[in-house]
Amino acid sequence: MLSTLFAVANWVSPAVDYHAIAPEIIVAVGICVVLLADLFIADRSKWLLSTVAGFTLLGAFIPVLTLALSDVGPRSLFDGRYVIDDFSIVMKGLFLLSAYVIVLLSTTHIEEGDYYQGEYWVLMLSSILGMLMMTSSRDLVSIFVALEFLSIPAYMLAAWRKRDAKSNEAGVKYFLLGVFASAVMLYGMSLLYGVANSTLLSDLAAEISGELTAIRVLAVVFVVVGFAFKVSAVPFHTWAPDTYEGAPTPVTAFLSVASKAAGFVALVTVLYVAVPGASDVWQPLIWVLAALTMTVGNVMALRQTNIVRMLAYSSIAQGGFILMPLAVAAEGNSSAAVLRSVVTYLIVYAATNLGMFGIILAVSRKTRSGEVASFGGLFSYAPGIGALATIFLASLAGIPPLGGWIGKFSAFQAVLEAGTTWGYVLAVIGAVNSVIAFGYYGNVMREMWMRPVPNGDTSPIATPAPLKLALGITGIATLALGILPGVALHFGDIAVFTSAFGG
Amino acid sequence: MLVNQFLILAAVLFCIGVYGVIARRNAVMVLMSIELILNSVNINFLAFALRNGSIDGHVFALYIIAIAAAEVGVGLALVLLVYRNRKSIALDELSEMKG
Amino acid sequence: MDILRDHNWVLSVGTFLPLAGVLVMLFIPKAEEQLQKAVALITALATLGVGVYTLTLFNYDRAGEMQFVAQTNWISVIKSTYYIGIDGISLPLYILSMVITVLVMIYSWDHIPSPGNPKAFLMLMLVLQTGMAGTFISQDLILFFVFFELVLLPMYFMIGVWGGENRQYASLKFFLYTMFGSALMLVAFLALFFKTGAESFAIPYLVEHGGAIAKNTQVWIFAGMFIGFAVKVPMFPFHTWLPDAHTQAPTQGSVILAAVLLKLGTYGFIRIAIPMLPHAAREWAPYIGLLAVIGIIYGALGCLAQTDMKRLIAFSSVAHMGFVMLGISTLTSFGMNAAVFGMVAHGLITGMLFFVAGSVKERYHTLEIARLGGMLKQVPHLGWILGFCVMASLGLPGLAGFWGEFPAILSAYSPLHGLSEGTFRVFMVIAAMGTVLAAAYLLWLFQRTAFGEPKPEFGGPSSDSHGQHDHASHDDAHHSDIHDVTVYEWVAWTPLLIGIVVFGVMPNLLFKLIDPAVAAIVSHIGG
Amino acid sequence: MFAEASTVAHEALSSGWFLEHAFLIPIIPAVAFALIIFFGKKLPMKGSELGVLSMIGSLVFAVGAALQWIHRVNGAGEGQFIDPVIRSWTWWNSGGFHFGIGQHIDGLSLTILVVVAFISSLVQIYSLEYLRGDRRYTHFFASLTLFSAGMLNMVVAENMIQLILGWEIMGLCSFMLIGHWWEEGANSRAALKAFFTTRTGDIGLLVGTSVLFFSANSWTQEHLGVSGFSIRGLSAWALTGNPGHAAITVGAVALFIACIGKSGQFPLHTWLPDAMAGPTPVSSLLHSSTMVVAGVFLVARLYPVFFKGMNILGSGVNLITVIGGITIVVAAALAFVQTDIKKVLAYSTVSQLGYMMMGLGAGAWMPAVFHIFTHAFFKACLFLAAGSISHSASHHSFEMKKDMGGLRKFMPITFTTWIISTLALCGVFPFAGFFSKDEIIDNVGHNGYTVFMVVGLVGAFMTAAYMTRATYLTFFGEPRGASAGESHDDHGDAHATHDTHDTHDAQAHHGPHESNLLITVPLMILATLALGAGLFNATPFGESWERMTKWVEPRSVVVADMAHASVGETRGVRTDDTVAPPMMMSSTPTATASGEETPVGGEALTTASESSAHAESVCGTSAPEMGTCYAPQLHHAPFKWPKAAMSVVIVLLGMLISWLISVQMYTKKAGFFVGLTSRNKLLALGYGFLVNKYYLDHLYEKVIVHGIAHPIAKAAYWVNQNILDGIINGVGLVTRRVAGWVYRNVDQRVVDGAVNGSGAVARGTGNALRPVQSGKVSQYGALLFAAAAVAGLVLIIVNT
Repeated sequence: MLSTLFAVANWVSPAVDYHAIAPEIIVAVGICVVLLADLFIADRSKWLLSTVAGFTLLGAFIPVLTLALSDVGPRSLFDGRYVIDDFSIVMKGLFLLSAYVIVLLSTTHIEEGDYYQGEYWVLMLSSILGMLMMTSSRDLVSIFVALEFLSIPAYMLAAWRKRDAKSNEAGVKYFLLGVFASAVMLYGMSLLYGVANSTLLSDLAAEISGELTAIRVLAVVFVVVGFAFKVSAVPFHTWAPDTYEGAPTPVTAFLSVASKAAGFVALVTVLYVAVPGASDVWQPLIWVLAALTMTVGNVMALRQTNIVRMLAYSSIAQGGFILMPLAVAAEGNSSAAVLRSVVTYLIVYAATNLGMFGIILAVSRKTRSGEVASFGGLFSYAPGIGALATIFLASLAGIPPLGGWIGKFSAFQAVLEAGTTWGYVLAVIGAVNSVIAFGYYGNVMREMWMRPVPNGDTSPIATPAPLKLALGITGIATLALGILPGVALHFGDIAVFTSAFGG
Repeated sequence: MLVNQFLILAAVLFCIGVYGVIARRNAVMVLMSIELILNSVNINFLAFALRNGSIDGHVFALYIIAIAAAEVGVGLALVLLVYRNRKSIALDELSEMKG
Repeated sequence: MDILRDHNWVLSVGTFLPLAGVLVMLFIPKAEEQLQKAVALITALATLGVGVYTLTLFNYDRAGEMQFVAQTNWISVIKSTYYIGIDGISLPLYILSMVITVLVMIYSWDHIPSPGNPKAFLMLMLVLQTGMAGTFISQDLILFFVFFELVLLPMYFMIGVWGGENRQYASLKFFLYTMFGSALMLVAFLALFFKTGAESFAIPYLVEHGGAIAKNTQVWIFAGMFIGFAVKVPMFPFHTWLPDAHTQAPTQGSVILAAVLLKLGTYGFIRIAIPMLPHAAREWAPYIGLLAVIGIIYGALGCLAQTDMKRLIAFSSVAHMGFVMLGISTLTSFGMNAAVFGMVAHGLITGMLFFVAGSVKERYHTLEIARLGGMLKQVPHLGWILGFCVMASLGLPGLAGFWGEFPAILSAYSPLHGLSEGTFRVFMVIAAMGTVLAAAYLLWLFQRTAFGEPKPEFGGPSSDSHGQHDHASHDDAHHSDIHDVTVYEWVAWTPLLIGIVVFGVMPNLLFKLIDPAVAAIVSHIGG
Repeated sequence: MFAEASTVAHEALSSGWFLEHAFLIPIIPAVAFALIIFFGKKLPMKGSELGVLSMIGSLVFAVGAALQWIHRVNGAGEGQFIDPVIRSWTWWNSGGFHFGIGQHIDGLSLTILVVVAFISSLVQIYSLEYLRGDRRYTHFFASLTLFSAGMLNMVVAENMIQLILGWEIMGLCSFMLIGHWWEEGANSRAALKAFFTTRTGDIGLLVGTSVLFFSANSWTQEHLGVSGFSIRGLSAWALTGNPGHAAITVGAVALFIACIGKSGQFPLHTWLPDAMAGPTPVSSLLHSSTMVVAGVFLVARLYPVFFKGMNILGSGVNLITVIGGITIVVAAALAFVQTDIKKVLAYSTVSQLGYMMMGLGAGAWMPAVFHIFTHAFFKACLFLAAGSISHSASHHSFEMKKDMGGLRKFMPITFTTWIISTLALCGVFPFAGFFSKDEIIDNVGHNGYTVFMVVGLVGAFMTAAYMTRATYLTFFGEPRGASAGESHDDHGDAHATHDTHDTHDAQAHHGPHESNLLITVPLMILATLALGAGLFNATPFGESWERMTKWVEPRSVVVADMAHASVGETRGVRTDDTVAPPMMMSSTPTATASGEETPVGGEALTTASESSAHAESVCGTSAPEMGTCYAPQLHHAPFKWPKAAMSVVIVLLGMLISWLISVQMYTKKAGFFVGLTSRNKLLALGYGFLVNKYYLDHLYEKVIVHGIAHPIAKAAYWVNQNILDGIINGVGLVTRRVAGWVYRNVDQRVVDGAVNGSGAVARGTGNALRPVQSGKVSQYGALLFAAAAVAGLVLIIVNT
């Protein structure tokens, strides 16, 4: 006890590299600005807030660039508990950009919906901040804090349309299950701490290896489960469809892209840095999760009539593809390839999925319906949007030369690089799933191209400027990533951080 | 030292909590069950911290307490929201979306 | 290699020129239909021009080697490069794809299927052209895969939007089938990549090093590729997408499908699967041969059971590709020559047959064999063209079909040393029987559609005493538009007809091109 | 000056230009075909003139070549091997195999070339009138010309591929020509049947060619520098290359199957009568003298292969003789009960082809070939005569019983030609048929195939009988039906629909009459040949008359091989030069010697070089140690008058009996006895030995007619129509049925079902998983924790 006091007594404040945490700071400032501004500006000029939010994110992107360009190696703060390496930089960039797109998607939606605006942007920004922190956290505590930081605002966003029963339901389900999952995860973390006597991931790595006692196994499993929930891996996916369907569409986009990505970031960090030694535990676990996730997600998606719900399942299935290579992360020297494929897939997936949500927003503005059938004859009266939608869907289905295929490709490549039998089996399962997937993507295409317009209403679709911009960005990104896959793969490549796999 | 007893206590609490989450139909009760789990976690941390003589466990526990408070806040708000709209907080009725 | 590298821009230009046309068309309003058609046609013609220029530049004495080789970085991270080249096998198919596209464009001038919208239709066709051409020239597995897949979507929409009654089912089936195959194919590619030391995706490199892989592994990798290509060919039992796709697709779609797309599969076998995995090829050859002959007989039986002209032609593709696969399965350069020749011949002939079927449909509004008849009397030119194609298709000597069929049968007599001769000789006899069945169903088709008197419903004599010379009077909107071959059709068809005759009379035009290239490939199998 | 002329002629003959350019013979009509197709309709005579001219052109070339060949043969020493004029150009190369195209000209090919070109020319001229005003006049001539091109190409073919080319083109043209009046479903069906049946035989052609090619190629490449397709190569290989027994047997049988199909041998003969649906000129060209001969030609062409493969002369019986023999009798029997004159001729053709086959099978090569030669003339003549009748008298009907009779008064020329050809066909001395058919029978017997000799004689008897019957029905008695001027829309004859109908109604009404010159002139020419062609190889008159034998039959001697290196050049293969006559190792007349005492091969080999007697016997019995054989050793039966006389008597007997029967059966009305004499000179002459009329009458009436001839023939016909034909049609039907079944059940249900099924499965799984997504938070939570717990437990158990 005394020792503790001593430790507390001669505490010296750490030296903080402000350049390193500049993005977080900027976003934090942005939050305060929006919060205050919301109090003072009049309702008719609330649109400023979205602009502010947008610029905050872009502003935060600047230090990310400078960090990327600075040739200082990995910056480690708070004796290694908070690290800014290439991995975190790339992910930060991804989060900020996708967040910006989401802001563009949200703008009109929020302005037209008669709900508070300021809070929306505040919540969103703080969730983003949580994600930024997540990318750099290398300590159980900070991971936990970041996780909650990005989750709690998300709970509220999900329930955003507070007079809409569906929205409530979405929020409550997400909240209860989320908290439950994180509680389970915490229990696992506590066991980890008990075993390793430290919350620093790198310390854990030292302890969690060699012979695995029941405690250790349980700890690892519970922690993995916690993140598996975040990435909505089957069977921890149950919340996703309901929440996605109930939540406002932009929020769904946010959840399905950003917060899922955050979950993967955390998962990867823990697996690579903290418990690489326990690969015997988590590799089989993730193998099963991946297989289940792909298959269940696809077959469930096949029979959806609500397009948002269908996309929810589709994003579950996509999550399965991202998980797939992790199942062999520790085999041979495949770890680098695996991480690369995860990052690549996240990048491509973000671009494509956001684009698809943009399409849904645009179409639903006209049809006021979330049914797949409402896309009938889209191509005939809105060829532009129809073509874009086709591109996004095809990319999701992983058809060259669109972004999606390079994601799938690198995933297959990584899982096969291990060269294990299980790897091959998983690859074949993935291959079959990629076919099933087209079943429902193709179904939407069919609606757009080959079916008549539902109620003969062929009035053109009015797409507001921000939405146009968002669609443009995502569309170009999807195409570019597909035709020049080098780009995405390149980011994936530099994102490989020095993990504990003997490297 | 009595670490094991603490751990066992924590495990018991954890199980009770889990049972509550699964068995209870009342949103508030579920929230409280989750609190139970979180507290079991706290106990774990503290017990380990004492055994290992490091402060990380204490710190972690403090964080958990704080965040748990926030969670409960949000949670109750949501429950209130639901109650407003449908005059009931029975979770079973919250199954409009399924399949 | 320098000789083989200069002018290497022609291939890239020839491949991507259509996309340029697509860009242009993007900015032409939908209403300007004639302009759209003109631009599309000009693009196609320009592309063909480049193709012809390639022909002139091609060094025929070194047809066995890759020419116009170009290699630049593409996806350095996964060691895949933009690596293209063309040799005696690719060249004919590469040109064929261009020719077919042009002809189809011409045909489309006054045959835009409902629901119209030539802009989208022609743009898809141009994209398709890029995909097809690219597949034949790519020398890098990933590049190959990309082009291979690139053709899927346009064809999917072509069938699904401009197709027949049951188009949606057909298009989806086509897509899922092919996708299933290519997914497994991709896995196989990657496995191959790693088994060869994860050095490069370049086809020559893999051909170089693929042989070193352990036999069992090869067999498994080959299985993946086999499914991928066999679906495309299509081989029994992966063929069921073909009849539906063909029957439902618009004429242009069927023509392209039959003339070029099916060749992607067989081409894949010859260029990729077999040379890269020689041991596996030897293991698989008997089974491929078996499936091939089953396909021959089975396709023929399928034809005999058809009541729909177009569907019959579609099934005949199964039989013909069976001959091609039989030739390939012998693993001898003789057999593969036959196979490649068969690909081209089948492209010309079946493509032509689908053209005719399309025009019949357009005139009679039906393809029910039972309802047709007396075409020779009513539309003599069309009828005789049909007869000509039928004769060519049943492998009449002196026409292109024969040189794909007979040598394939011949080659089956003595397969690659090490393969069971007995088995293959049985195949040979079965295949020979297949030719008779082919004669049966094709002549049966011809006799019932072209011979006899036109049916009353189409203004046959029995509908009124004086025959057809005055059916303006009692017009039931049926045979008012039953006219003989139009100018556009003549323009679009003549090249094919000429090709069928020329290659039939002078097969060496192709063989001397194919032979060295095939020899180069077979040398890897040790044949 | 006469001397000069002769020298000029001599120059021309010795130059050999025609021989080296024989490949032009098929090319001329081929080109003509293209021209007719593209410009025919615009020409004054609708393109027919092109056809006729091209055929005459080919004829000129063929005759020129023949003369030069004869000159060359006469110039050559006795028994010297005369190299065929072989030229070959590369057609295509594949997989290291060389495929040539070119010409292989020797006595055989020249014989057939002349015949084909000659008959084709006449038939085309004939058609000018016969099809005047036909709707598809131009098409008709186009197809006819292409057909001739195909046949000629097959005859000059240097290798099997080229031969198949011609073979198939003929098949196609027969399809087009038989189905010429395709408005009638019956005709197009007949066309389909013809093409399809022959095509079925072609399986054998493809398989056989492949087998022989791969067995022979290496040997031929090594020794002769030609591919295994080359006819010359195959012949040499068969006799010299010690071919594997299995290979050559399979190859020969397979090829023979093709011949069965093409030459309408039993049991694939049923298509031939149906093929009479085509216009008569077509029947006369394709189905009497040229196309159906293709099968026989193939056997004669590749004789060494069959000789070895079928073990000809080696045993008392072999496949070819058997098939040939059966065909003779069966077909003849069938001819008895036909009422359609063309069908009678069709069956008689089949039966005659049977003779040729039997002859070849029994080692009577020369007589068989000679029979091809003579048969072509008189059979073509008969068909054309029949055509002339239907054209000018019976108003497009071929029904002898219904629409003919007593025509000899109206159409004397037709009648005379018909009679001459009939006598020739029956083989009455001194008509052409006698010299060939009798030779066949004679040699068959001489080569030890006694049974088949009897068969031949029976055949001769039957032939005589049915031809007499046909003659009687057609030309004697009173005009009936159409030829009596009755109007008849009842009979569904093919012509009824085509346009010539109108042009001939007039004539139909002012009764039967002689056809005009375009028809009768060819008839007369052919009749003359039917009378005189036999003299080309009139064995009875001694050696000096056996010209054909000298010119046509290849000398079976061992030809020395050059050094392998120089083989290519000396054989003229791969170069455009003709062949230099190779040096001789032995010069022996292939004179008659009994086949029994052929010395053992080994002996022969050792002494091949100096001893001619041995060398002669080498070819065919066993392979010579060095040098090459191109033709097997054959023997000729010495001609003996008694034998000949016997066969003639048999023939006459047949005629006589048949005559009486006919009279009995078909003209009972008038008193038989009186009627006979008054009605017919011939019989009046033969009255002498008809005294005991009632006895004969009784015999024929009761015993032969009702007792034997008719029942048998009827039965045979019934079997033919219902069993054989039934099978052939049945096969087609069954195939269709099977196809339908396979398609409906296997393809649509199983294969396709599996595919669609998998989709259903996927959806089903979705539904099955549905309860999981119950929407109830607590259940979600339960699932979540359960999964975690299970995972934990399992992994703990596994890892600790």
